[in-house]
Amino acid sequence: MMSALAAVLAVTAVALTVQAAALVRSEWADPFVSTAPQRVPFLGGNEPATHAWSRFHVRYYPMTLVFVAFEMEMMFMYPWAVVFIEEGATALVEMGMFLTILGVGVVYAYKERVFSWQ
Amino acid sequence: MNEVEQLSAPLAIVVVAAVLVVGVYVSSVVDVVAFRSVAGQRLRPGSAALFPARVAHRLSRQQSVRTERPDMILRVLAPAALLGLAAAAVTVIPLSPGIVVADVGTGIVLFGAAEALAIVAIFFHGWSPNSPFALIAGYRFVAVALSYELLSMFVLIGAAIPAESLSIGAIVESQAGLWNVIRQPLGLPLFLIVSLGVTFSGPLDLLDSNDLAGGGSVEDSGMQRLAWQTARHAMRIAFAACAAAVFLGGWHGPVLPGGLWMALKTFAVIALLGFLDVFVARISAERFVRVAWGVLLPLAFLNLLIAGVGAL
Amino acid sequence: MIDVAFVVFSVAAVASGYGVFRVDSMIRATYLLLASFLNVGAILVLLLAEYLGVALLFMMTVEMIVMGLFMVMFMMNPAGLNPMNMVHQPRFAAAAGVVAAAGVAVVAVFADFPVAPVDAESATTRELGIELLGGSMLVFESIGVTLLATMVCSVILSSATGRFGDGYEGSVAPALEPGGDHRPADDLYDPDAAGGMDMDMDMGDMDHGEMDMGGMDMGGMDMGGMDMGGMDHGEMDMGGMDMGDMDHGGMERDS
Amino acid sequence: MTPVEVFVAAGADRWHDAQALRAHELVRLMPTPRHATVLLVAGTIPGSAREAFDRVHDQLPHPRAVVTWDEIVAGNDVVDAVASEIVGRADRVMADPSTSSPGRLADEEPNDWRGVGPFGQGGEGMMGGTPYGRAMAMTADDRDGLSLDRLELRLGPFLGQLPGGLVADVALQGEVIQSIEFACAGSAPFVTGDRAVPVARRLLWLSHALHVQGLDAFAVGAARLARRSARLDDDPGLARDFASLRRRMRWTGLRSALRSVGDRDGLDTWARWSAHLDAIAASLDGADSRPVSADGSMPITAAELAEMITGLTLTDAVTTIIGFDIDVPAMTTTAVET
Repeated sequence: MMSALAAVLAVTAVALTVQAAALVRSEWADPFVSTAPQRVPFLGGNEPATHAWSRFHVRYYPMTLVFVAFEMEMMFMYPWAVVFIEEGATALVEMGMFLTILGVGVVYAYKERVFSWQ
Repeated sequence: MNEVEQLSAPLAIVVVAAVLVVGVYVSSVVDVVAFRSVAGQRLRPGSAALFPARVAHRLSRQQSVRTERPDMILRVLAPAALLGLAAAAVTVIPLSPGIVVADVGTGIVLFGAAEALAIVAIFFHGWSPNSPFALIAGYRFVAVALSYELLSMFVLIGAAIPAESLSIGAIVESQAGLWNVIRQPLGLPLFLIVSLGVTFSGPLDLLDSNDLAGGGSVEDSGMQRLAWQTARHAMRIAFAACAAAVFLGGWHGPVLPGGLWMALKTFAVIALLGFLDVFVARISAERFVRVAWGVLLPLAFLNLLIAGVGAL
Repeated sequence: MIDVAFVVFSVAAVASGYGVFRVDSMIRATYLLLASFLNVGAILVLLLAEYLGVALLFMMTVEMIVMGLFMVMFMMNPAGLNPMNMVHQPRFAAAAGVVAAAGVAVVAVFADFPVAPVDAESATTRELGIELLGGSMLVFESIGVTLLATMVCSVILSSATGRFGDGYEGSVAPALEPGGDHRPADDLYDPDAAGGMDMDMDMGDMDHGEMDMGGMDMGGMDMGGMDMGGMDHGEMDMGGMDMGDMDHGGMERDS
Repeated sequence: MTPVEVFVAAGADRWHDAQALRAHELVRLMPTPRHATVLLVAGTIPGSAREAFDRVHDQLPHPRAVVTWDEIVAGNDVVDAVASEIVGRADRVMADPSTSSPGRLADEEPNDWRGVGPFGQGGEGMMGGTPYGRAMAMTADDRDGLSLDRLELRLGPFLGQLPGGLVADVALQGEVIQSIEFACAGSAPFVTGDRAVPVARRLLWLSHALHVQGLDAFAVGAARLARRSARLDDDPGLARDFASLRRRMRWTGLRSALRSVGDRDGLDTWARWSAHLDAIAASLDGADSRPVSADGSMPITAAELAEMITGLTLTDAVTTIIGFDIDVPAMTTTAVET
């Protein structure tokens, strides 16, 4: 198990490093320098008055809260899936109950129009 | 179950690099072929085959424009991390009988973690240039991503039920008799929707989309753009390979050797994703979120029920 | 080999945790915290808790994505374009940190832990599943109810409009003063606020800083639910929540 | 050969014509100048848009070249002539990057910030000053009770997703448009009630609109039909090929993407698209013997359109604007040499 995970880590690190190195090298070796007008974010020709980074109004934030609560439950499902056949109907009923309870939450959120924000 | 021998780290790197280099190239060619055939343009095999190389050559000589006060660390990290995560996702997928780069016992959890971290990388891509269109696209993508994330977990868990294991190798073994695409018919379509979301293409092309002048990529030129496209195609490879392994029986198949079956099935999924990308119009993020929670999530529940009842 | 990995991951976890308070950008701070968690997850894997470790990567990633959205939404100067100090009450915080770390270290070194070595080949995920469906069934199901309550509460608290229209209609909170409006002062429409003077602006933003704490608590609650798996991250959560104070810290430095 | 990536900076008078380039195999119109090698200038660039034009020019990455549509002397087919000029110019500049078109605007920061303020980044306090040359956005109230930052942007006139020459002052909170004002008199008509539009222009509108909805491959098909309809008056296959394009469009999910976006008087964007498509089909079938036909889409003024899209997300606003084939009123008449 350890050697497998070590291989995952090694592969990830190498891919990440190679790509990052290519980008950094191109930044350094770039014969052209970006001028001030060139650096202006593209808006069709005009300049923005302010930086784009701002207190961005995330319209869907209630959805993210429901998501976090729902996603928590997924962590129980992985071990559940592994023992499902072993435990048989017990597993089906228990998870059914669990998901029904959470399903109520999603239905409630849907009814409260958490998933639309326009 | 077959005894799988763990590849050493250097060999693992070589194998994954080979898979990704070939895969990214093939996936880019598929894009060209899909575009030209749908657009009704002439399709010369030689020209299509050289297309990605020519584009790469041109972009590598183009200036990488810097925006005003970008977050340079995240700007470099975004494509790098996306490629790294695609590579990580590829490692847990069995490529042929007895050959999996890293036979991790919790394969689908690791795959899911890579998918979740990919959301971070993609968000960085929208955030880092400090540009309004890119910022909006990045935030919009997160709304979509959080919605498809649940679907992907559900369908992969459904596939783990008959295998009694979280390892993708075991999931492939469990399909010796019947593939999951038949046992759990809702799984593959839902997973394809997730794949379109992760590669922000087709109906879920909400990141680098034309309605925001290129969205997250609006400020990318030269190497930046090349690196981002490479990482995007690598993600497509990872998801296509996962779909092939988890739903299409992986290396199971008659006559041909297992590795070839796996490659063919992966290619089929790549081609399908490529054509969907060209052929399907973008829908708005809000609409997808509503559909994902209101329709697709119940379908994922149903898929789990089918998988569970079928396994009993 | 494992010892070396342990040291590397621990140092990386602590270093990125420290970085959270040293960077100016909320996004960098959020994802440095995530980096810290990823390293903790790797340490869990080294402890042969493979599923818990990998699941921690997964969970913390999505939590931090959501936290990042809120951080940028409610913090002044979210990208740290003007440098600021993220630390509130630095001396007290440093002292508290040292004491807490020393306490944990003392426990780690002197406590008499039960010795129960895990076999690397044992199927911990399977055992977890059996436990979940057997002995801990009641706990498991009540977590479902808790999560439902979390969902309903978060919808009630965060959704401004719903089926029944504006959230302020219908249920009217008591006024802060007799005869006053039930809404908090900064929710009343104030035409001067938009283009007002800097002073007004800062006051408004401070209020939001406090609101933000509310949002953070939410996150904390959720993490609490998750922590069933590994209580030891409680402190990290606190670290995340402390950032709610950084507006004030920044202002101190400005003045 | 890979297609040359082109960004079009078009005045309102040539913007539709320039869309015809989508039909050409060796040219690809890109949504942003950062992706382009060649900047194509088409039509009249008014004096008020000169600075914007210069900035878009500078935003192209090196090596870059400029091609001016109106300078090209063409025989029968101006689109082919423009395309071959683009390919030639791109080849030359790629072969010798030192001939890349130099910057047109002075290399000056928008605000002096270096060394200003306690940390030398130009800012003061938490939110004040101009850190790195720009101010920070400030808060404003919003309909849901939060007061978060408001981004005020002037979009256009050379934006890939909007008609050429259209300038809009937009205030955004999140991705939602809080207010929008088009930079022309509010009563200026974007679509007049009884206008007559040649079928080629309608097809060019369709090509651009498909591009915005993420259907670039279909946009190529529409642009090719537009070129054919402009070339020959009686091309018998044209009506059939358009019907086939329309049939294939039915499978793209466009209907569900456009339905109930931009509702007005019971008509949504999909209804407006359908009216356009019906009008094209009628002209091509010859059922409508006039060379041009009435619009099917309703008349609308700038102020009405602005009111319609206030409160929509930016995406839906763009979709709504594109749903009308609008005539952008000229901002000023002074032409500027490019």
